[in-house]
Amino acid sequence: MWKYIANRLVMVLIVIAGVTLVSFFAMYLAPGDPAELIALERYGQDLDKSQIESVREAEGLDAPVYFQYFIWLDHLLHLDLGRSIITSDDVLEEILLKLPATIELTVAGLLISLLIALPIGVLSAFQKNILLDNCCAFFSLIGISIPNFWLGILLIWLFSLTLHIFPSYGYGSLSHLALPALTLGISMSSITARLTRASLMEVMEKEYILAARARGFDEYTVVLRHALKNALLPVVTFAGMQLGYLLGGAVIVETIFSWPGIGKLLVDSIFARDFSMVQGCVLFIAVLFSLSSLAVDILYAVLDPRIRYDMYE
Amino acid sequence: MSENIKMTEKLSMNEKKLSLWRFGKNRLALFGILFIAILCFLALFAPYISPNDPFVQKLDKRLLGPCHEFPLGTDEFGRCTFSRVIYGTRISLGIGILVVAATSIAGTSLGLLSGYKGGLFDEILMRGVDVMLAFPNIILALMIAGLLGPGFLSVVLSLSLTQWPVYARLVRGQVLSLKKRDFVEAARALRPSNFYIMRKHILPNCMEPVIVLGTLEIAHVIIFASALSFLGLGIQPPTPEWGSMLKSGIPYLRTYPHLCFIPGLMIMLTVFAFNFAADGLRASLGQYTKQEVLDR
Amino acid sequence: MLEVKDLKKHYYSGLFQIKVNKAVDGVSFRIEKGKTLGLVGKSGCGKSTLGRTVLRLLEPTEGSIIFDGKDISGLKGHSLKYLGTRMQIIFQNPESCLNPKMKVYDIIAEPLRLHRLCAKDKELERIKELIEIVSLNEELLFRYPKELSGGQLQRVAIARILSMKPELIVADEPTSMLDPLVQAQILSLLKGLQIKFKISFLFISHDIKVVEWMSDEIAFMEKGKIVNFKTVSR
Amino acid sequence: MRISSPSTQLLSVEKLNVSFKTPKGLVKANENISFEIKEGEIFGLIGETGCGKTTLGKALLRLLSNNARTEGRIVYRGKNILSLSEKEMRNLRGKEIGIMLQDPSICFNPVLSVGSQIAEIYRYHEGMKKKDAEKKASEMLELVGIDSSRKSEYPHQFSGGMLQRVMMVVALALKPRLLIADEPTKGLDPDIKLQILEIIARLVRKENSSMLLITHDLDVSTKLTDRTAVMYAGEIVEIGKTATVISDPKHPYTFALLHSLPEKGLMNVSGQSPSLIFPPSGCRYHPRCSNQLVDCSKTHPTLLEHVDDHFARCLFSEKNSKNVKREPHLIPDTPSPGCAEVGIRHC
Amino acid sequence: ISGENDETAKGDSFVENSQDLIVGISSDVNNWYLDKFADGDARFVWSQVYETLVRLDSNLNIIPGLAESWETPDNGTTWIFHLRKNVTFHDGTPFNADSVVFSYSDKSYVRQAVLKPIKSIEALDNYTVKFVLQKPMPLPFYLTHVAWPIMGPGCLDKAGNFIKPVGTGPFKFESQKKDQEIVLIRNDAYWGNKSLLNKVSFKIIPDPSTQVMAFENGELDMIIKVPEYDVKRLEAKKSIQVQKKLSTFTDFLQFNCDKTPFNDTKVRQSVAYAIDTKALVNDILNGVGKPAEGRPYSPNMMYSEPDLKTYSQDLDKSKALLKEAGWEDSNRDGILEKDGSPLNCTLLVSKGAWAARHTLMAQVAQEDLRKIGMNVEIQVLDEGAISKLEGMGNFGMILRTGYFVWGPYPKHFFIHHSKSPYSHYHNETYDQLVDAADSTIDPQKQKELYYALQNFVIKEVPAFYLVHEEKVVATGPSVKGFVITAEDPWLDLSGVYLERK
Ligand SMILES: Nc1ncnc2c1ncn2[C@@H]1O[C@H](COP(=O)(O)OP(=O)(O)OP(=O)(O)O)[C@@H](O)[C@H]1O
Ligand SMILES: Nc1ncnc2c1ncn2[C@@H]1O[C@H](COP(=O)(O)OP(=O)(O)OP(=O)(O)O)[C@@H](O)[C@H]1O
Ligand SMILES: [Mg+2]
Ligand SMILES: [Mg+2]
Repeated sequence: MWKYIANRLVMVLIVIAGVTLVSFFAMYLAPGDPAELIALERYGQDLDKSQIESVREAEGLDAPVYFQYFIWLDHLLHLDLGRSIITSDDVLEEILLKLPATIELTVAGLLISLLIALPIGVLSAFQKNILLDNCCAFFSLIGISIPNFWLGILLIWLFSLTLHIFPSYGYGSLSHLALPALTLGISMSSITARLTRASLMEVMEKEYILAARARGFDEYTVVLRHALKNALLPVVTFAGMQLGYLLGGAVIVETIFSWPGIGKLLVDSIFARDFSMVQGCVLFIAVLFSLSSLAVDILYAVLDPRIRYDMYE
Repeated sequence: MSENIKMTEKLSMNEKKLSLWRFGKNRLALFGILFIAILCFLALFAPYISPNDPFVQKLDKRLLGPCHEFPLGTDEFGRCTFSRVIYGTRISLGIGILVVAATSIAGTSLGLLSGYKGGLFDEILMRGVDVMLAFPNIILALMIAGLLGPGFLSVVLSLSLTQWPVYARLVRGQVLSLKKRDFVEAARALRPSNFYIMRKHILPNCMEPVIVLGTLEIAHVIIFASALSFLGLGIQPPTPEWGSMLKSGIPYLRTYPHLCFIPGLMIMLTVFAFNFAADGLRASLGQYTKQEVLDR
Repeated sequence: MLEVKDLKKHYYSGLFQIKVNKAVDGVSFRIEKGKTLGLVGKSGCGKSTLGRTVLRLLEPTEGSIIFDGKDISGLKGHSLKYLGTRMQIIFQNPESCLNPKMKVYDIIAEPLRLHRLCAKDKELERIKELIEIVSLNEELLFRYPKELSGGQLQRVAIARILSMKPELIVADEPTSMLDPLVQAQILSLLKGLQIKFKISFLFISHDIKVVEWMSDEIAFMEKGKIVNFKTVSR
Repeated sequence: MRISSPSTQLLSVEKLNVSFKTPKGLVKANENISFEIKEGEIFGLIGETGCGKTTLGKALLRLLSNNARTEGRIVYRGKNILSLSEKEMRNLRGKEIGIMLQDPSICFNPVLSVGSQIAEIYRYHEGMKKKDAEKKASEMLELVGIDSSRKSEYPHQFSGGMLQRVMMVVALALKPRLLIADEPTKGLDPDIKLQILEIIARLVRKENSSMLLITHDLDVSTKLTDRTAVMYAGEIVEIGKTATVISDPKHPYTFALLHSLPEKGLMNVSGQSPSLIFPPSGCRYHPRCSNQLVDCSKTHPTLLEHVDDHFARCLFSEKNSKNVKREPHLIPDTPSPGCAEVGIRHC
Repeated sequence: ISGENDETAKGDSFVENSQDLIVGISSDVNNWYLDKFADGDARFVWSQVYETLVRLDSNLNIIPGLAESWETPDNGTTWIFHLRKNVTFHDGTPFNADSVVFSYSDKSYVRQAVLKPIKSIEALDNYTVKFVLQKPMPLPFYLTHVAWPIMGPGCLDKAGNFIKPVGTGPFKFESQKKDQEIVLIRNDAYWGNKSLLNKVSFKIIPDPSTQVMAFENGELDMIIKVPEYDVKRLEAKKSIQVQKKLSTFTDFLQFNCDKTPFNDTKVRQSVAYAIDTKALVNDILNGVGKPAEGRPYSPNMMYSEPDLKTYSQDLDKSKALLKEAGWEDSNRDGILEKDGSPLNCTLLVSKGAWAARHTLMAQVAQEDLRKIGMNVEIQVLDEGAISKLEGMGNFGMILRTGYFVWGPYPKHFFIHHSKSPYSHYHNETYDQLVDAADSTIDPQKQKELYYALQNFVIKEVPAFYLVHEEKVVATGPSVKGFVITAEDPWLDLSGVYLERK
C-alpha cells in the first residue's frame, strides 16, 4: 500500500506541476500585453511607452517566458500568489479569507447529497417494486439534467419569494446556508444516487453474493456484510470526483446566492479582469481538488484490500 | 409452425437488430430521441416556426403574458419569448454538437494514438489529461472563456479545450484493453501498417462507448454553455440563448417567473432528452450489467 | 524451415523499467518443413511468449530466428511485411481472436485484400473455397463472430490464415477452450491441413496427450528454458 | 432399475425444467431432468459447455437468477425444495447441502479476509465465539493443506488452486449431507487437479456424505464417481453406473465423447453444440449423429433402461439392443400439461 | 407620529425599539483612506463617517459643513475657510486647521487627480485655512464631494500606515466583514444633531434584484437604489415608502472619437437621432428618470439652458446623415458598409450595480442602432475592465453615468476635454471653452460659457446624453423620518428613526 500511496503522491505532484503550467500559460490567452495592463492599473489612463517599458522591466516581463514561469513558480513555492492587479490585495490572503465560506457550503452540500442519495440508491437497488425503482431512476435522471443555476432560482422563487421560509441571499446563519446548500446538494445527489444504485445492483449480481447465499446466510447478512462495503467502494472514489463537481457547482451557486466564497471571488475577478486573482483562484481550486482526490485515493486503498496489499508491488 | 418461423427469425436477428430492438423497448430513450428530433426540427426551421422576430423589440408590449400574438408572452423588451426560445435551440444544439464533434474527434484520435503507441508519448499525454481533469468541472472553461472574452466562439473554444481529455482517457482505456485482445495480435501477424490496425481493428471497437459518451457530453456541454451564458461569460444578449435569457429574467422572478421558468425548462428537457438517449444507447449497445439488460 | 538459436525475451517493468521477467531465456530448436514441434509446459513458463517472439510479434531481446535460411530476428519495417503471409498464428481463445465488428466474410477476406493475394472479382470464389476446406457452412459468411460457436470461430480463424498459404503456423493452445468433440474436430482439421499443404507447426499446449497426438517432436519447457526434447514415434 | 429404497435415497429430482428469459428468447437450460442421488454416493454429471450442468446444480439450491423459471420437483429427504419457504431454504443451504461454485476466483468477497469468510460460517450457523470460529477456520485450512497463517490474507492473494481448496472448506464446513461440486478442477494444471479431487473425495467419504460432481472432464468422472449422468442440450441422455457408461456407452454422444480424446483416437464428430433456445427437433443429437435413423429427426426419444440401471435416450440403441426394458426411467417424460401440483416457482 | 426633532418627546418610546437600521448597498468599501477614490456605494458609507467642509442641502444648495463660512479675497484664486469649533474626531482628537491640511495633502487622491491647480494649503490659525490656487476656481463646489472629506490624522499609525477610519461624522466605524457587512455605531460626541439610530448596518448585496427581494422579505430596512422596474410595485405597497428625486447624474453614450466610425461627427449625430430617449425612460425605465435627449446635464443643476435644442428620434434624418458620411448598405445584409468594412462597434456596459439599468438601456440602444444599419456588440464588464479597454482605446461606445459631477456645479464638461483621462474627443474650441468656464467665478460669465458648452455638445455630440437619473430610495415599514437628497452618493440619515412593531 505504501508503494501505492507513494505512487499516487508522485502522480499528484506531477499533476500539480502541470496545473501550475496550465494556470500560468492560460494567461497568455487574454488579449493584450500584460505589461500594458499592469501599467494602466498603476499609472492610469494616459500612458506613454516608457512607462510600459519600465513596468515590463520591473515585473520581469522582458525575460523569456519559461524564465518568467520559473520565477513565478519560485514565488508559488514560497506561498506567494502575487497581488491582485485591481485591488492590490494579496491573492492568497484573499482566497484564504473566502475559503471558510466555500468549505461550509461544499460540506453542507455534500452532506445533503449523501443524505438524499444513499437511501434512494439503496432503496431503489433493493426494492423489487418496479414502480418505486423506476420513480427513483427517473428522478435521479431529472436531477442530473437540471442545471443548478435554474434549480437555485426555482428554490429562491419557492422558498424565499413565495413561502418566505429562507432568505434569498447572504451568509452567516444556518438559514442563509439552506438554499445554496440545497441547490448544490440536490443537483449532486442524483449522480450519487445513480452510482450507488448501479454499484449495488452490480455487486448483488456478483458470484460471491450468490456464494454467500449458498452458505445459508440470511439476506440481511448478505447485504450488510457482503454487498454494502463492496458497493460503497466506487461511491467513495466518486466522492473525490464529487468534490470537483461541488467546487464547480459552488462557483455558480455562490454567484446566485451572493455567497462570499472562492467561487464568487473567481467570477468577480473574471469580470474585473483581475488576472492574477483569477489565476490564483483557479490554481488554488485545482490544487485543493488534486489533494483531496489524493486523500480519497488513500482512503480507498485503506478500504480495499486489493490495493492495500501487493497490487503495486 | 408459424411461431417456429417467427422464433427462427428472431434468432437470426443479428446484433445490430437486437440493439435496435432493445432500444425500441426503452420508452424513455425513445422519448429522448423524439425530443431531440423535435429540437433539431425547431433549430433548422426556426425562422418558419417562430411567430415573431426574436430580436425585434416592442417597447409598448413589454412583459406580456401569453396571448394570441405572443404564445409565451414577451420579455422585458417586448420580444417574443416563444420565438426566442425556438431560436435558442439553434445556439444550444449548435454549441453542443460543435463542441462534441471537435472534442470527440480530437480526444479519440489522441487517446487512440496514445494507447496504441504507448511509451513516452502516452505518458506525456496522459499526464496532460490528468492535469486537465484536475480542474474541477467547469472552472477551467470559466477561466478560459473569461480570458477570451464572451461570445459564441469563445464558448465553443473554452469548452472544447476542457472537454477533450474525457474522450482521450476513455478511448485510451479501451485501446489498452483491445490491444491485449487476440484479434489485434492476429491482425498484427498480417503485418499491415499501424494506421491500418488502428483504423480497421481498434477504432471500430471503441466507437460504442465514444458514441454513448458523446451523447452524454452533448448534455453536459449544453449545461456548461448555458451556465457560462448565465454567468455572463458566454453568449451575450440580445442573442437568444437559454442561459442568458434565464439570467435576464431574474429581476422579474417575483412578477413574471415564467421568464425564468421557460428557458430553464428548455435546458432541462434538452439535457434530459440527451441523457435518456445516452442511457438507451448504453443499454442497447450492451454496456449494462447483465442484470440491467435482463430487467428490461 | 525454422531454426531458433538461443532466443531470449525479457520483459521489463516497474517505474524505471528495471524489473526483469525472463519469460524466454535462451531457447534453441528447429522445425523441418511439414513437421510439427510440440511445446508443453506449465502455465506461465513462457510458451506463448516464445511463440510470439518467433513470429516477431514481440521483439526478441537476444538470439536469432532463421526462417527459410534467412535471419529474421533483426528485420525491420517493410522487410518484415513479407513474413506476414508466410508465418501465422492461431490463438487459444476463439472468442477474442476475431474482430467483433467485422463480418466473417470480411475477416477471411482481410489478408487477401491486404496482401493483394487475389483479384477483386475472384474474392468470393476464393473465400467459398476456403470455408469449404475448413468445412463451414456458407450461410455463416455474413454473420458477426458473436453469433458463431467456439468451434466455428476457430475454423474461421484457420480459414483466414489459410488464405495466405502460410508455411509455418504457431498454434497457441488452439483447442484448450473447446469441448472434447470440437477439439477433436479442430485437431483433425489441422492435421489434415498439414498433410495437404505441407505446413510446419509449432504446437503449444499444456495437454501432453494432445501434443503427443499432433507432434513429431516434443519440447518440454520450464521457466523460460527448454529442458527436454522427445521424439514421438508412430 | 428399481426405485431405490427410501432409506438410501438422499435427493431425487423429478421432471425438473429450468428456463431463462432472455432478450433473444427462452433458454431451456434444463428439460425434464430426473435422477436421484443415494446416500454416500458420488454422482457425476458430464456434458459439454453450456448444456446446463451449472444451472442444474444451482437449481438444486434455488440459487438461480431472477430471470429463471423452475418447474418440477426436487425432493431432498422427503421435502420438496422448490416449495420450501425462504427460511427453511436457508437452513438447508450450507448445512444440508453445500455447493462449490464454478469459478473460485469470483466466489469470495474481495474485501473480506479468507479466514473471516470461513469463520463467519461457524459464527453464523453454530453461534461460535469469534476466537473459536477463527481457530476452527485455521484447522480447516490446515486440513486442505493451506498454511493457517495465511488466513488473514485476501482472496486475490491466493492462487486459483488454493482458492478451490478454500471453496471446499467453505462448502464442507458444516458437514453437509450433500456436496455439489461444480467443475472443481477447471483451469488447473493437471497435477494440482488430481490433488484437489483426492482431497474432496477423501473428505466426502470420511463424512459418508454424497456428492454431485459436475465436470466435463471424462477422466475425472471415471476415476471418482459411482454413477454418472451425461447431459446434452439440457437433457440427460444417458445415466448409469460409471463403469458401465464408460465401457459400454449406449448413447452415441457418450460414445463420441469417450472417443474424442487423443489417446482414444480422436474421433471426429461433425456439427456443433445445439442452441438451447431452438433445440433441434426429434433427438437433440441427431444432426451430429453418425448412425441416425429416419425417425431421429422427428421422434423425441425417451430415457429407457437398456441394461440394469443403465438408461439412455436413443432410438438407435433402442432398436439394436435386445434386452431394452420398455420401462421409462422414474417417471414417463411425455409432455405433461403442467406441474402445478408439484409447486411451480416463479422467481 | 410627527418627524419633529423633539428629542425629549421621543426619548422614551425609543427605548423599546432597537434603533438598528439595516441598509442594503451593492458594493463593499474597499478603502477608507484619502489616497484612493471611494467608488460605487462605498460613498454612502463614507458619508456617515466622514464629513466635508462644504455641504449641500437636499435641493443642492450650498450650506456650511465643517467650515462655517468661506471667502475669496481675490476672485477665486485664494480661498479662506473658517472652521467650525468644538468638533472632535471619533478618536477624541479635536478637528482643526491641521486636519484640513492633512486631508488635502498632496498624498491625497483629490490633489493628484482633481485639485491639481492647488498651489498650497496652509493653516492661518487653528480654525482658519487658506487655499491658494494657480487660477481662479469655484473651490467650495469641489469640496462638497463625499469622496474627499476631512479625515483625522488618527487614521494613521506612527509609521504612516492606515489603521482605521477616523472622521467627524454622525457614525463611527465599528466592524467590517468583507463583501458582507459594515457596521457603524452612533457617534455620541457628534457636533450637530445626534443621530436617533444606535447602529447602522450596511449589507452588501451586489445584485439589485436580490436586494429588492431581501428588502421585501424584511431582511433590509432600506435600499438606496431601487431598480426602476420594481418602483411601481413597491410604490403600490402601503407599508413601503418610496421617495424619488432627480439627481445630478446623467447617463450617456460616450463615443470613441479617435476611431472610425465615431471620429465622424455625422455618425455621432446620426446615433443621436436614432435613439429614442423618451421610450427609454417611459418604457424601459418605467417612467423613472427624465429623457435627456442629448442635454448634457440634469435640469436641476446650475446653468441648465431651458431653451436648448435637443434631439428627438428621427430615423430618416439619422439614415441620411450616415449616407452623407459615406456609409451604405452595399451587400444588402442590413448592415452599412464603407470602403468594404461594415459599420460595427462595441458598446461597453458596466456590470456594476451602480447603474443596473444600463444593461437594459444598452440593449434598447443596440436595437435602435440596428434599425439604422449599425451593428453593435454589447460587452458587459466590470468597471475596472472597462477602464482598461478604454485606456487601450479598444471600444466604440461606453454607456456610463455621472463622471466628475458633484453638487450642482457642471464640472462634468471636463470629461470631453483633451486633458481628461476619460476623454476620447479632441477639439481646441471645446477645450478653451471648458478651461474658461472653470476658471471664472462670476455667475453671469459662467452662465454664458456653460450655455455655450451645452450647445456645443448638442452640435458636436462628443457623447450622446440619454437619461437624467432619478434617485429612488425605498424604506421599510418601520423606518421613519427619512428625506431623500438630490446628490447621489450621499445618504442623509439625520432624523431617521425606527418604529418596529
Ligand atoms: N506483456 C507482458 N509484459 C510483462 N510480462 C509478461 C507479458 N506477457 C507475459 N508476461 C510474463 O511472461 C511469463 C510467460 O508468459 P506466457 O504467456 O508466455 O506463459 P505461457 O506459458 O503461455 O502460459 P499459459 O499456459 O498460461 O498461456 C509470465 O510470467 C508472464 O507473467
Ligand atoms: N442467468 C442466465 N440467464 C440467461 N441464460 C443463462 C443464465 N445462466 C445460464 N444461462 C444459459 O443456460 C445455458 C446453460 O448454462 P450452464 O451454465 O448451466 O452450462 P454449463 O453446462 O454449466 O456450462 P459450462 O461447462 O461452460 O460451465 C447456457 O446456454 C447459458 O448461456
Ligand atoms: Mg499462453
Ligand atoms: Mg458450468
